[in-house]
Amino acid sequence: MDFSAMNSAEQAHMTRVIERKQMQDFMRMYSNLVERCFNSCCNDFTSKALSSKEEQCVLNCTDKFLKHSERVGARFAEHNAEMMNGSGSK
Amino acid sequence: MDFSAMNSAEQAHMTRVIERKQMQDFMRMYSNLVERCFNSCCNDFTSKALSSKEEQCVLNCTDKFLKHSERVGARFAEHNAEMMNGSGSK
Amino acid sequence: MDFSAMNSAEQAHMTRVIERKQMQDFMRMYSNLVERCFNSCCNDFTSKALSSKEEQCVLNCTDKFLKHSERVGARFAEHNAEMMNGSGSK
Amino acid sequence: MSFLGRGSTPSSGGINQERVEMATQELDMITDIFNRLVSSCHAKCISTRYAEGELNKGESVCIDRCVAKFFEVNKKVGEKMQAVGAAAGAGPSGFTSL
Amino acid sequence: MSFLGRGSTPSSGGINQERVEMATQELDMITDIFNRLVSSCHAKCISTRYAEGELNKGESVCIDRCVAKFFEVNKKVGEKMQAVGAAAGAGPSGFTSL
Amino acid sequence: MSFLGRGSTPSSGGINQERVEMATQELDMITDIFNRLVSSCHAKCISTRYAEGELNKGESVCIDRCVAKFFEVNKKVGEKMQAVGAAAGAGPSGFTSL
Repeated sequence: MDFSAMNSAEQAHMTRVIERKQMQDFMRMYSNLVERCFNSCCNDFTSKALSSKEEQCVLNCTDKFLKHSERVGARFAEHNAEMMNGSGSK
Repeated sequence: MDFSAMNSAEQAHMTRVIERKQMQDFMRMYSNLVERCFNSCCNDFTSKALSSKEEQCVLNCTDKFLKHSERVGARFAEHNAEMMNGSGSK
Repeated sequence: MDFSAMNSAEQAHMTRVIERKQMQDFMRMYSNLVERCFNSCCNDFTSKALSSKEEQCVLNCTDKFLKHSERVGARFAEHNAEMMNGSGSK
Repeated sequence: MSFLGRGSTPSSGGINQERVEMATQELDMITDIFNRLVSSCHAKCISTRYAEGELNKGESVCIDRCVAKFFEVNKKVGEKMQAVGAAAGAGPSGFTSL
Repeated sequence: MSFLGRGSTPSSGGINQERVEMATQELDMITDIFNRLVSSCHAKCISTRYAEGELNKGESVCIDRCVAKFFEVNKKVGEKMQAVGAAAGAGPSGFTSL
Repeated sequence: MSFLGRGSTPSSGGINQERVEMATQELDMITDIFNRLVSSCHAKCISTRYAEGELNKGESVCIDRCVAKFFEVNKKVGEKMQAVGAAAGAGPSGFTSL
């Protein structure tokens, strides 16, 4: 996004909006991750304790999701940059 | 909805709220549509280019979803009008 | 949550935020419940009227979901209280 | 004292905050229900093969019935919730007290 | 009269409300699309057995292609919506008039 | 200069905007987690045949264990994310700079 058309008061306001949004995004990703890994890894409710197998699954799930997000984010940034440069055509 | 009980300052404010909301609804529908048609139509990731079959599927999916939304919207408006008139009973 | 560090103006503001949020939560739960019970109970669209079997299913679904939510809420509160007391470790 | 526009006293520029807020929440509620309705009836009625872009006859009829049934369910759930007085204690905000 | 900061007159402290709001909405839009992209490509590319925490070669390649295809779909849907002028009448807010 | 209530200077009517905002975000976070917990444990524990409106014994026990396990997962994910310092670069807002 390009905020260069904004005056400094507007840019200061947007900085604040973006900071708040980043916090919200982070929290949303966190709870989404808990839900996602819980749903994928926990299917046995004969006990309330996490088995070591379930725990390993949760750790791998978290790890993999973060790496996935990062990779998607990197590709997303490249595509966005391309589109900004007007070479967005196939 | 009925805003006739409001004074003109309140009505002006609601108009603004509604305009913003329509914009948000539209954007949300747009990204929902991209997600929906992508998920339904794209299952082959041996290539990064959209095949002609996938492209046709996406176009039909978009077309159909918009027609679906419009039809649901029309029925929704009718039911709402009925309920407002107090003839909401079966 | 603990708002004891706040001054009275801040607490008054938070009370208002919480009231609004409770209203939103309630509305969200309501529409979520309609969607959930509709999706689980209604699969026959040869008629537009709710069959008595479907109606019973919707009533049971609503009942059960509310009881489920309450039970989850009770356990959630217990776990939160435990965590606040610092005995959150296994 | 209506510090933050609570109560029914109008505050900034003749706007009754509470009334405006109620209307905004009602609007949010209607939008939410509508979006769920669109999504549910799409799942129930629309084939995802997408061989063509038009709604066929069967899909169109299904949509009309689906919307009608969804409203019936909406009514039943509303009645049931009023009967059990469900507003209280179902969310986590209930745990929060000042 | 620009009572609530409408139009392009700057209001509080030199901030043009409308410009700031547009930028905020654009930001929301990008975030929404990104979250759906992450979720869709996870469903398409990542095995949920979670035997290890690394992305393997196949998953990595799949992600790259998935993102590229998602952008293509994004473009096609955008063109189609412009062609049919889809902004109007698809949401429930359209039923609301003052 | 604390133009928009940033920093820790109290602004309107003795309210510290930042403190109030943090509390509001924490409330949103708890609500979000709770809603996902309700939905996940419903999927894991509740039969969708809906032959009766009561929770049976098996469902009740399952709910209790499900909530406990969900909290355990919450803790593991939190620890893992702290370990990898995951806040940075995972969202699209990170691409936005002024």
